[in-house]
Amino acid sequence: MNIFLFMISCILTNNFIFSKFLGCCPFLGVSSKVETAASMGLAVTFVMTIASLFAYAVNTWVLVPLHLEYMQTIAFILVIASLVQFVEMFLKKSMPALYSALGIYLPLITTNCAVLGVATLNVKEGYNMLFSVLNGTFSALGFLLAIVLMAGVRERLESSKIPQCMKGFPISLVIAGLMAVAFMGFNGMV
Amino acid sequence: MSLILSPAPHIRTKDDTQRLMLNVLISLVPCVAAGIWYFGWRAALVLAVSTASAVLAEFVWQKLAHQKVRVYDLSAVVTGLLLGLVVPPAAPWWMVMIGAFFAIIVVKQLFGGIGDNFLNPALTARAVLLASWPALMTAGYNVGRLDAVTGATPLLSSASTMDLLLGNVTGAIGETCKIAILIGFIWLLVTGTIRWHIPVITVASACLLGWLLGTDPLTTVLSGGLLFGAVYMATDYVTSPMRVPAQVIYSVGIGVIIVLIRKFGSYPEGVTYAILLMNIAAPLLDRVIPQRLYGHAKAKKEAK
Amino acid sequence: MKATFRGGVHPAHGTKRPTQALAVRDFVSDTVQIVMNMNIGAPSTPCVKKGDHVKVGQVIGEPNGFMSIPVHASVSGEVLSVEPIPYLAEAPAMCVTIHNDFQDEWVELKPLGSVETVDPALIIPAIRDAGICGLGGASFPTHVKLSLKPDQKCDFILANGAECETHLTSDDRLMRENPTRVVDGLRAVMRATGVKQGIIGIEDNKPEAIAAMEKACQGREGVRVQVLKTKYPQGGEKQLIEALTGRQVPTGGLPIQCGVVVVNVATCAAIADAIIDGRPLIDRICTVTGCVRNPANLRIRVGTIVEDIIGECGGYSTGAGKIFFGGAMMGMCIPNSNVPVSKSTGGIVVISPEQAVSPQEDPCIRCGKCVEACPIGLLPYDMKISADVDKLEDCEKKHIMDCMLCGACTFVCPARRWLTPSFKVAKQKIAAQAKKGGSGK
Amino acid sequence: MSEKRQNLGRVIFNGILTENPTFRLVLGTCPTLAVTTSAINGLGMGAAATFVLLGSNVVISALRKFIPDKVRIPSFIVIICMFVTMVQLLMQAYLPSLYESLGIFLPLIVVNCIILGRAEAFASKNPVAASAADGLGMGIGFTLALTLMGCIRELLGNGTVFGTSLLGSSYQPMLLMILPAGGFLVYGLMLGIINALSNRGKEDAKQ
Repeated sequence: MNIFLFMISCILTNNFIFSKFLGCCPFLGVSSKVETAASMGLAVTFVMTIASLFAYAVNTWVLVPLHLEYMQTIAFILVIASLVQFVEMFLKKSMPALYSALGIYLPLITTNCAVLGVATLNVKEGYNMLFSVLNGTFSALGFLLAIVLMAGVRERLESSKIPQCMKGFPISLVIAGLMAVAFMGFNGMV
Repeated sequence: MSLILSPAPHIRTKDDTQRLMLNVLISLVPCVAAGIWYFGWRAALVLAVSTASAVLAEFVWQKLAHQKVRVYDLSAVVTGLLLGLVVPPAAPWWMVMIGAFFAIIVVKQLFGGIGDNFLNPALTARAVLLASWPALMTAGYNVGRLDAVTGATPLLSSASTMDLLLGNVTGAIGETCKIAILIGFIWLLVTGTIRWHIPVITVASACLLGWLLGTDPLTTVLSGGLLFGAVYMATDYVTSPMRVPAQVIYSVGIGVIIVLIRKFGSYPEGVTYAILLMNIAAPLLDRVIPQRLYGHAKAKKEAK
Repeated sequence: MKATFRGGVHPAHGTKRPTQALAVRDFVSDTVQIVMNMNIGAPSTPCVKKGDHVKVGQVIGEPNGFMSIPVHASVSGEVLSVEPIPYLAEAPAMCVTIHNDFQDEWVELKPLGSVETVDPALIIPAIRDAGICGLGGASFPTHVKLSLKPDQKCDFILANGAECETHLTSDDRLMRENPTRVVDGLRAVMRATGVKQGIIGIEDNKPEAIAAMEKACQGREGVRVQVLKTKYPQGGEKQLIEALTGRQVPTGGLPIQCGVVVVNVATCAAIADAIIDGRPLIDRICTVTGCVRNPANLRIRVGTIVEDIIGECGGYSTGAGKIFFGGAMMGMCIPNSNVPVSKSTGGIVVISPEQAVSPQEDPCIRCGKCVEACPIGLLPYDMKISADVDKLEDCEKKHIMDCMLCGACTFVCPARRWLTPSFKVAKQKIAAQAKKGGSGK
Repeated sequence: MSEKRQNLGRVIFNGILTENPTFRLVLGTCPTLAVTTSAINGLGMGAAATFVLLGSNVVISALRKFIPDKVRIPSFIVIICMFVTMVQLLMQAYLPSLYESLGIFLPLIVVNCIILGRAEAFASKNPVAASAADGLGMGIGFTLALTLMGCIRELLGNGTVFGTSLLGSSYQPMLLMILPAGGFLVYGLMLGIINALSNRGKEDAKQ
């Protein structure tokens, strides 16, 4: 498969939020301000990229040779949890500026289904190492795009006269639904 | 003698919301006429159903929500008519009705009513109908006096340039007759209802990219709903960016996405999605592009 | 080429003004009420008492400090009272009421001679003693504006003859009937400040005024007329500077910070009167229009009561719902017709009861017309969102303090939103907060 | 004893209605949106989650005094993961078609916030019986919500419920409903309706 098309499809056509429903919790929860949404998106991108790499490594060189595929979920979640922990410590020491921007989002990412989802998907689709990492990075960029757009819309709607019963989650879900309608335009592009 | 005390300014422009909407309605007259001329009573029925449903939905919602009924501002009429003009002439009445209700209630009123929706209601409704009943939305064009080549989609027909210009082709009710759209565009410009930036840049960027990818610019302009979308949908006040620089990026974005969808996507026509996608990006564009304020340029330089 | 600025609007009434063709005539009433706080800055202190006989031009209010100007009697006669009356400002103002004896007996005037030969050092004191403040509406003491600090460099004096407000024609008539005085005043200011270039900016809807002023400029050193596009608020200080010099006043600053001083043409004429004739500022041209039977341009004495002026113009034609001083874009409503005019009242506009009803506010439709109209480049719709919920910090972030309350956004708003008034309130609150914070420290 | 039973009943009821994880707490949105394209998928997902909830709540509650506070969360995840793996293997063996259609959302139960949330908020502080009741209540609440959404989406989008045609052959299915966008919209609108109804209830109670 053409790498470029693959990347585009990860961002647009097979957007994690709008067509795969992965990472909906932070998408709905951390999207009220553009700045925080962008930070969250970047943190997810960071973690998803390395998580894809490590999950691939663990799967290919540990689980498969030992015929422990059924331990996949538990292995991946441990990999992700320790990775997040490690990344947090690393950032705190060597890049305090980045840490202060992304820091508070990192613990949340452990339980972000997008991260575990991408690792599981990579195995399921049988991607090689390059495509696993690309899938991680570009799916996360798709998430970043979605959450930033969402935050832009929500900021705009801050002052609007939304009916009381729709405020908060309900209207966010409707926004997401309408955005998903628009994203359907990319169907079949890749 | 007691006088009214009110803050300045003491005069207002004549163009209020209702009048602007009326301008849009007037500008749609040629499109409506051409649609009915080509597609016959079916088209008239579709337009009537969609307009009436939109107005009804707005009225009922505002009554139920104990809000001031603002049907008189004509925005629901515009939404309903625009929706009618972007569905095929043979669309079943119930589908048009669902579309109009969706446009008014889900896309507009749930977000707070006029001015608060972030997507163009008519276009969103069209996209929803297209996703829900793809067969009904892409077939059934061949009604009325049309003697053009019949095709499953408006883009695939191999009509002559003249036919494309006059609207003697298959397509949605209001999108086919380009002359009528241009007349409406001129009316909108003359009355100051819209400015030229968005339609012109949208069409130009679509033509340019299309040409680079090997499509004749004339074909790009005249096929599908590009002109109609650029003039009536992309220029929607509520969902387009507020400032000209942001509008330029917005329009280029629409043009580019249209061509990409037409070229590479699975839909024959990308105008709807392109505009919706840029609607979504509009608030960000407005935010990201820095303001050019009087008296601030110099202050910045001095600060450096 | 016609100079202009970015943004702005075209209030329809601005293009045709019924009083444009009417020559100025004098009007003197039998009583005047002269308030002591006509200028920005400190009010003056009355120096006459009840029963005194005053002559025209006699000082009746002494200035209080640098930011203050004297007030002169505008008619001769007996002082009826010296007491505070409610005026436009919230606090009552001291007011001297004079009964006119119609003798028109003047105090002895001290002319300084031609503006080209007078000692430049004498000009600014003369302007102050003549009680001159900005006649365009802001009523800033003119001598303060012209007293440049040694480190301030000024390249241009701009005479503001744009008169972009609706309804008003007083500056137009002045330039047509008395162009030489305007040029004299401008020259006096240029000599006092040592500036070599003076530009008179006039909108292109006043061709007669342009012709008259161009003629008057011939053979005068360093002065010229520049035609401006007719657009509101072309007469705003910042917009005039942008149009005529291409410079911009830095945010929060004064015109002098970009090397420019702006003086209204009516102020110029008053300065010329003060130098050449030694005559203090006791009258001004005022356009009376709207729902009055005979609209007119009147030369009225400072302190004339509005009701008397409207009587002079044949009374109300359709009854009065609203009366404001100035044009329709920035004019200030008066509570009743017993209010006296001040030095800066360039127009009195009467609005019929039907038209006086304020429109209802509709929801914003995000048409962007306010953004297009704003001459500063602000986002009025966005500022309104924050102003409505009293988020003053957000207002400041959205640069509300740069707003000059010109009303252009409110004029064009199709949803009839009260943009400018809410900005005014927010600005006042922010200023009050800043003051509080400042004194707290 | 009866009082205790009543309490357990209340805990279960609490999970099903008052604190319904899907409609009141809005947790676990990803599977809610992803698998509710049909009623059977919703039911299957709900059942799987209920099993995991019940199991993990019981085990965590039983071990709550032995798990050091510092490694609390990782231990919870490992326990949850154990049950998820069990469900996966069981479903793969006995319900292969459901296993296929739930796809990656089955392993993703691990990171479903409902389960970890209940472990942290309830099971780690309460005795085994109550924790089991909580897990069951929450699980049933989740299952009901998912099945309800699945029914609505399947009915509108396909004209069927649990595969049975309900609207007749003349019904033109609204495909959008079983597309991702339809999931968001149905969920959002249902939340809105439920909020409106409960707000009205509250207002009535006040009066």
